[in-house]
Amino acid sequence: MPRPASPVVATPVLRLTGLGWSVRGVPIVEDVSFSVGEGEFIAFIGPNGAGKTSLFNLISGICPASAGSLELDGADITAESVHARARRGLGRTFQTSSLWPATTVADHVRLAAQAAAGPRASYRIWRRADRYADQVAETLARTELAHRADTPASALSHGEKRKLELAVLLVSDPRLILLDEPMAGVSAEEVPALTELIRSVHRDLGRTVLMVEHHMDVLLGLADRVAVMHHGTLLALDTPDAVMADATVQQAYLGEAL
Amino acid sequence: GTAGTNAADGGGAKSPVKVGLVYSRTGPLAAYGKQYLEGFKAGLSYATKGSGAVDGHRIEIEEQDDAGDPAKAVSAAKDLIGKGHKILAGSTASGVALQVGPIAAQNKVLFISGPAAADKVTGLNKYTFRSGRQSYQDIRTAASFIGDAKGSKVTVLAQDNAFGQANVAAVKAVLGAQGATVDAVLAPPSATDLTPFATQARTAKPDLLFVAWAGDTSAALWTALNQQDVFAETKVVTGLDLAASYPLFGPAGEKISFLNHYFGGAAGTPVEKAMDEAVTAAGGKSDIFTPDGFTAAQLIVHAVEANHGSADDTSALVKALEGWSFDGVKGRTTVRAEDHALLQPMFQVKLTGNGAAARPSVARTLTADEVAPPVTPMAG
Amino acid sequence: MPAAALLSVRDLRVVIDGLHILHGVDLDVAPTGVTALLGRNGAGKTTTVKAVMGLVPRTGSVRFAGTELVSLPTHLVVRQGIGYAPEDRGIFAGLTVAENLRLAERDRDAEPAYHLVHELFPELKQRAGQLAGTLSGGQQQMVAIGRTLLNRNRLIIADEPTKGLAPKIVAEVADVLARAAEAVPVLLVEQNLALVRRLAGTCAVLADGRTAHRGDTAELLADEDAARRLLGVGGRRPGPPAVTEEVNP
Amino acid sequence: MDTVVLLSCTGLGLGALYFLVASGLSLIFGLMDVLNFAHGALLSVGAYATWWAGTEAGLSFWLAVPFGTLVGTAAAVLLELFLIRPLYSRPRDQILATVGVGLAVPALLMGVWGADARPFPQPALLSGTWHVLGATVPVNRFVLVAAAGLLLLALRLFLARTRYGLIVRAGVEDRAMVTALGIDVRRAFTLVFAIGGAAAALGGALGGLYFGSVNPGQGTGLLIFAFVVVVMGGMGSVTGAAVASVCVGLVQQFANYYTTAGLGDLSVVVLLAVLLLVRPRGLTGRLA
Amino acid sequence: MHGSLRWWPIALLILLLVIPYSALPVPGLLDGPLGSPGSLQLIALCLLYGALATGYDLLLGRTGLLSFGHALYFATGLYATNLGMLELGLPFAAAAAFGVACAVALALLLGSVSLRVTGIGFSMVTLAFAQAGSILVQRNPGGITGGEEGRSAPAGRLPSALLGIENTANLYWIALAYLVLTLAAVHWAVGSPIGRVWQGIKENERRVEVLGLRPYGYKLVAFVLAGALAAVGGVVYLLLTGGATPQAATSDATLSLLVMVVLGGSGTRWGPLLGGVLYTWAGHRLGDLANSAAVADLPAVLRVPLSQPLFLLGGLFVAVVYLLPGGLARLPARIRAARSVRSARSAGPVGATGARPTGGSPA
Ligand SMILES: Nc1ncnc2c1ncn2[C@@H]1O[C@H](COP(=O)(O)OP(=O)(O)OP(=O)(O)O)[C@@H](O)[C@H]1O
Ligand SMILES: Nc1ncnc2c1ncn2[C@@H]1O[C@H](COP(=O)(O)OP(=O)(O)OP(=O)(O)O)[C@@H](O)[C@H]1O
Ligand SMILES: [Mg+2]
Ligand SMILES: [Mg+2]
Repeated sequence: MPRPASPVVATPVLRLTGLGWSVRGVPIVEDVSFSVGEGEFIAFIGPNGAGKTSLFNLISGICPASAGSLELDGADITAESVHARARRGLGRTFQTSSLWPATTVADHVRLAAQAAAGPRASYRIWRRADRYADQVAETLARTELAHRADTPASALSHGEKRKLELAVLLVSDPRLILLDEPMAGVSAEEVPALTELIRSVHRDLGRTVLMVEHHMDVLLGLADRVAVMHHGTLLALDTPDAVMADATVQQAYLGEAL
Repeated sequence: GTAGTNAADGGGAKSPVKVGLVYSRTGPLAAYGKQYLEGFKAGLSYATKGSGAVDGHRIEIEEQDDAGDPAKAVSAAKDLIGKGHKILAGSTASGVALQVGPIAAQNKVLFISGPAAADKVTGLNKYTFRSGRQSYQDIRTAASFIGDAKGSKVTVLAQDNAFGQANVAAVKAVLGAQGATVDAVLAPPSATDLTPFATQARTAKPDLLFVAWAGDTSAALWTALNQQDVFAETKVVTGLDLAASYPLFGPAGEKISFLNHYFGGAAGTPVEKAMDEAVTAAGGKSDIFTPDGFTAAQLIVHAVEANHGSADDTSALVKALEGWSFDGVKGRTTVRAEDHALLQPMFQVKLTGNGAAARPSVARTLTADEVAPPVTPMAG
Repeated sequence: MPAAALLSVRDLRVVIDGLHILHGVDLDVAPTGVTALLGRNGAGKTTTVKAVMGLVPRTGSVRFAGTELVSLPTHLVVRQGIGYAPEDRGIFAGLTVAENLRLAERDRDAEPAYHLVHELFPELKQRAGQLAGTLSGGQQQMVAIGRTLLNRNRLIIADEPTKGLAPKIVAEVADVLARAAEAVPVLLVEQNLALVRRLAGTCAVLADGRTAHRGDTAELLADEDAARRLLGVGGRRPGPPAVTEEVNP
Repeated sequence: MDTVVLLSCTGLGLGALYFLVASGLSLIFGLMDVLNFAHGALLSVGAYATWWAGTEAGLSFWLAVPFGTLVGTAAAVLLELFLIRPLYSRPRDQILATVGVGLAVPALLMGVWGADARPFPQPALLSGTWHVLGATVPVNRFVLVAAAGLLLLALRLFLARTRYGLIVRAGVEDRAMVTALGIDVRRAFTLVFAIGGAAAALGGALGGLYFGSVNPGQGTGLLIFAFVVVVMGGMGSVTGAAVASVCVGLVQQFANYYTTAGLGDLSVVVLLAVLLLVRPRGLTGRLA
Repeated sequence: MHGSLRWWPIALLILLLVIPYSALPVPGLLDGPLGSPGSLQLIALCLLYGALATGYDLLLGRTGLLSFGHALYFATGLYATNLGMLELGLPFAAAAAFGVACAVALALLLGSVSLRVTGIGFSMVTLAFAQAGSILVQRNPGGITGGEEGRSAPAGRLPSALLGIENTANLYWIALAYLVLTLAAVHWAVGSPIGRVWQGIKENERRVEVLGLRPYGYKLVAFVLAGALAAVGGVVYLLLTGGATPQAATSDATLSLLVMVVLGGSGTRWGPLLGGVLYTWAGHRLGDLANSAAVADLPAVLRVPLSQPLFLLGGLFVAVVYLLPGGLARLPARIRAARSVRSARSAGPVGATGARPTGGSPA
């Protein structure tokens, strides 16, 4: 499938303007600006400590921006809290999987579905909680977790945890998805399936995706554009081919192949 | 006389009189509870002349521990009443007495409160009596230290809690009425550093400083009063508690004028002698609240005797006790009919010696009338 | 070859909470160079290493340079001269980088080899005062490896030292390990087969809590069938559960 | 004027007492993450041991205090060995076990020596007063302040100059990993607990001096203020606890005296609530 | 086996319903026969505390909030109801409604303040507020609380069916009704959408936020609901003990609730109830054991500690924490697990030497 060499950003889903974050005067993310178009897939690469996770924390609101601004669908969300941003349709996963250890797989998805129905739905103390059965079943089937529905998260294998993170994300049907190293620690044999799942979310559902990943072969097959981060700044944002050919990237990130 | 011999004959056959004791066997007031129980046993044996029975009806005692907690006391009282006890006694703590009293009234059983000193127990209801003294009698004993109160200045040093507030009110009522100016230095009950309050008491320069203090900080208080040199210019009066507390006054002990409910050997009456012998024989030692137990037993035996060994009719028991006057441990003792106050002598006491060597001696005995509390209308 | 092994593990078994995790692992670590421990996710590599260190209850025999380790508590195992970089890095998040390193100083008589660590990872010198919990994943890995290089160890055990590292750092870590292995033998647990191919002379492969294969690394990786069968490269199969994941964001 | 001086001096003395009580708690909480509800029991053990040595056994006060501290330390070591250590993998249960000990030990003391306060030995040297700017201040307040200062210094030196502070802090995060660095972490934990216990017992012994008496509930009664001080100081910062102790002591002393109803402890409670709402990490801002 | 297990709550309820009509003696467990007033009073107290612990576990075990100030709401319900009758002259029912309303308002106010901090900070702020309440009650402001002596409930304003020993059964019914109410409320809430959010908050609060839910509001609901249940408990307590005493407001009271919950098993359906019942029963009966002739005859080394009920209680608690992690409610599961291990062990090969790990669970 041919990809546009330089996608036209018609309706930016996300726009960052001069975004920065520093801790006790030390800049961690500095002056990052870019726009993400509807349905786009951007992969982030960069050396360890470049600020990729920190950038995701800024976008999802876990860290407060100390400079610049952030727009989601044209609305300024710079000062909004984590949950307010999530309600606008921003979903994310974490670099180390972040789940409720004693909660079952199905209940994870159910709570996510409930949360997606708005905060009011969760206050309905007079209702029963066993709703959203269709959504849960569908999502579990899509992520191939149906056979683990009643297993608590702590008993899942690493790959399954990664899938469950995606399931929790998918059921709330976010507009914008942030994935932080979804392949880390996943064994070689599980990588293709997980890649396929992410691809289908992006391509079949048309979701906008930002992803941090060190597995080059994975991201080259997925991304429309690749962003390179270095020392907290955005070094380059271009098509995969162009980025891979860039000498600075070669030197700062990839190094010579093993 | 004859009743006693009859009892010996048919003792086993007649239905026993069940008396329930709800008192602090454990908890913070356990020492008082122990004295009370020893006194009660001595009193029972004294009043029944060693038979443990009235008119052939054995007096059976069932003890329950309240650990100083009113909720536990209420449960225990209900348990005892449910098991058919018509007479309850005990209540080491005022909080317990004030909670158990209404239960007794609701169930129409006789309740004889023990060492609990709260004035509110007097006149609480028709079924509640007391076998000890009340705060008001303490205050009147304190008042006796200044001969003519008119124009004199009295300061009350107390903790800002129910006990302290009640003492301030009582001093105002007693000495204020006699023309004294009364003011108060109130310290928070939780305050541990009492030096500033001691200086406050000194700068007030009263003729009489009445200290109403209970609890764990008393040693700190007396040290502070001594260090701030309060005794040089002021007569200091306070209550003398159980023997174990004498050393806590430290060097101040000899400079204080004590009012006292009772200490072992204070009264010098034949009844006291009987009590002391019985308590000593049982391995105990007479102390401040031993007479309260002794008197409770006397009251119970008298009420049951008046009803020929039956405790079934509570009103008759009450009637028998109201207005009864008898020779108690401390001397002539009267149950006032109107509000069930127990009129009894009180003591002015001096301590001689320091620390563990401190010994009390009676300076003056006040008659029951001299220290009688005012009549409170019966509440219910 | 096995006769001269530095570390030799025989019939190692581990049961946790009633779950049998290792059913008899045999393993020899050569007295020089890198020995690789391979296997699919959940095969029991990490558990084997932890059992050697005494971090999980174990039975069987673990002989290290003539000493039986199986009844020793962990700190005495380490004092035999074993440096350990665990899978999840074992960083003390609330301590600074410098404190993390200082904690690892062990030898009373020898100077800790800070020069070596700082030469390999200059970042750690710059970030000495930073709380280790705020380091990026790769920086944490540097601390973990740095700690094993600080003391004069007779064996280094590294459990997936390149997990989560940028390709460039992976290459650098490979260099570090290669250099370290010149002086100290290394037992390396690794998913990255390219790295294994480059470093490891001999290897052992675990499957389902047992040793499935032992031998020369190059031979194994050259034999495509065996590689697929033992390492699952290319094949597809759901992995067994892994319980040891942390859950904080 | 002299009232203010008196209140300041005695407030400092009270603060010193709070610090003596809280320092061990803070150390144990800060390093080991154990909220030690048995700390009050350790105080009482120290106080009773000192009292026993000073009266029943007839030792001089200057020998009784070290004896009491020693007994308290031994009690702390036993507590650590038999209760805290087996529960390291269950931090919440550790707290609960100490709650149980905190209930049982005062009850035991009450069973043996009765519920009533016992007069505490007061050496003549310390029972006098000093005149400071017109105020008559008891000497033992200065003794408390000096002891608290020395203790603060000693604890800071221990934490800064030895590896133990580091080991225990790391051990709280991940015990297994500390052992995997070749360190016998259990010994370090026991040592820290013993030091905390020693501080508590010393606090108990000097508290007896302060109150002039000992009773079984004394330690537990002080515990709540010790908690307040530890939290205000920033959860386990010993220096923070010292600052907070002084603040609490002074505020309480002045508020007790100048407000009509004696609002000392209420003002402390309000102070704590406000501080936590404004600075959730306490004065020194260590981990919350 | 599981079929029969599902029915035991109903069987238990039926048992509880017939107790007042039974004269069965249960020597050792109770002092008198089952239906006697003393036993009914004790069982009612046990049920009351079982319910209180269940309500408290809504915070501790279900939402992960360690509050040290729960007794404040219990005491507010207790005192406000009593004062409603004594000072405002309200009839009992109105006073009870007033008391619960006061507690709910207070929980709403203090909860919204203290939930602004998390972790041990939250525990300490709640402790501080409860301590302030306790001090206030003891201080006897304006003479209305009665200070350390407390105040007894005005018999005149209470329905006559609740007075007197012969009506102890009615108090028992009220306590039982309160228990059923609490269990129903807690179980219903936990099974509702908000209960699912609570569980999420307990296990990983940040993760809940990332889903778009603000934990604060949900925690506040839990706090107020638990406070309201505690307040109703306070009203029941007033009826059972006939008065309001300051012991109810102390931090020790909260600590006892904590002990009960842990004893039974926090976060489990029946654990807190079990813990509350056992703790209360032991608190009353251990005194009898401590004072029994068997103890009195022991040598002093044993007699002195054993005659202190609080020592026994503290020791018992330590033993439970030590030997029964997860509380009594998890005991059956643990036994089952132990059994399966033993059978697995005897089937599988047995290793020659064993070594215990030095650390706790590997990180
Ligand atoms: N709270 C903090 N305080 C101080 N420094 C921080 C903090 N959080 C992150 N950093 C620093 O910011 C830099 C960026 O970290 P970040 O986690 O964003 O890196 P990353 O690009 O995701 O790296 P990796 O690929 O290794 O995960 C690192 O150097 C890290 O040490
Ligand atoms: N503490 C534990 N409790 C229960 N099961 C465990 C525990 N630790 C490990 N396991 C299980 O033992 C098996 C082996 O785990 P181990 O971590 O040793 O695998 P690994 O080979 O290191 O895998 P990976 O490549 O994912 O790191 C897995 O199925 C895991 O779920
Ligand atoms: Mg990252
Ligand atoms: Mg592993």
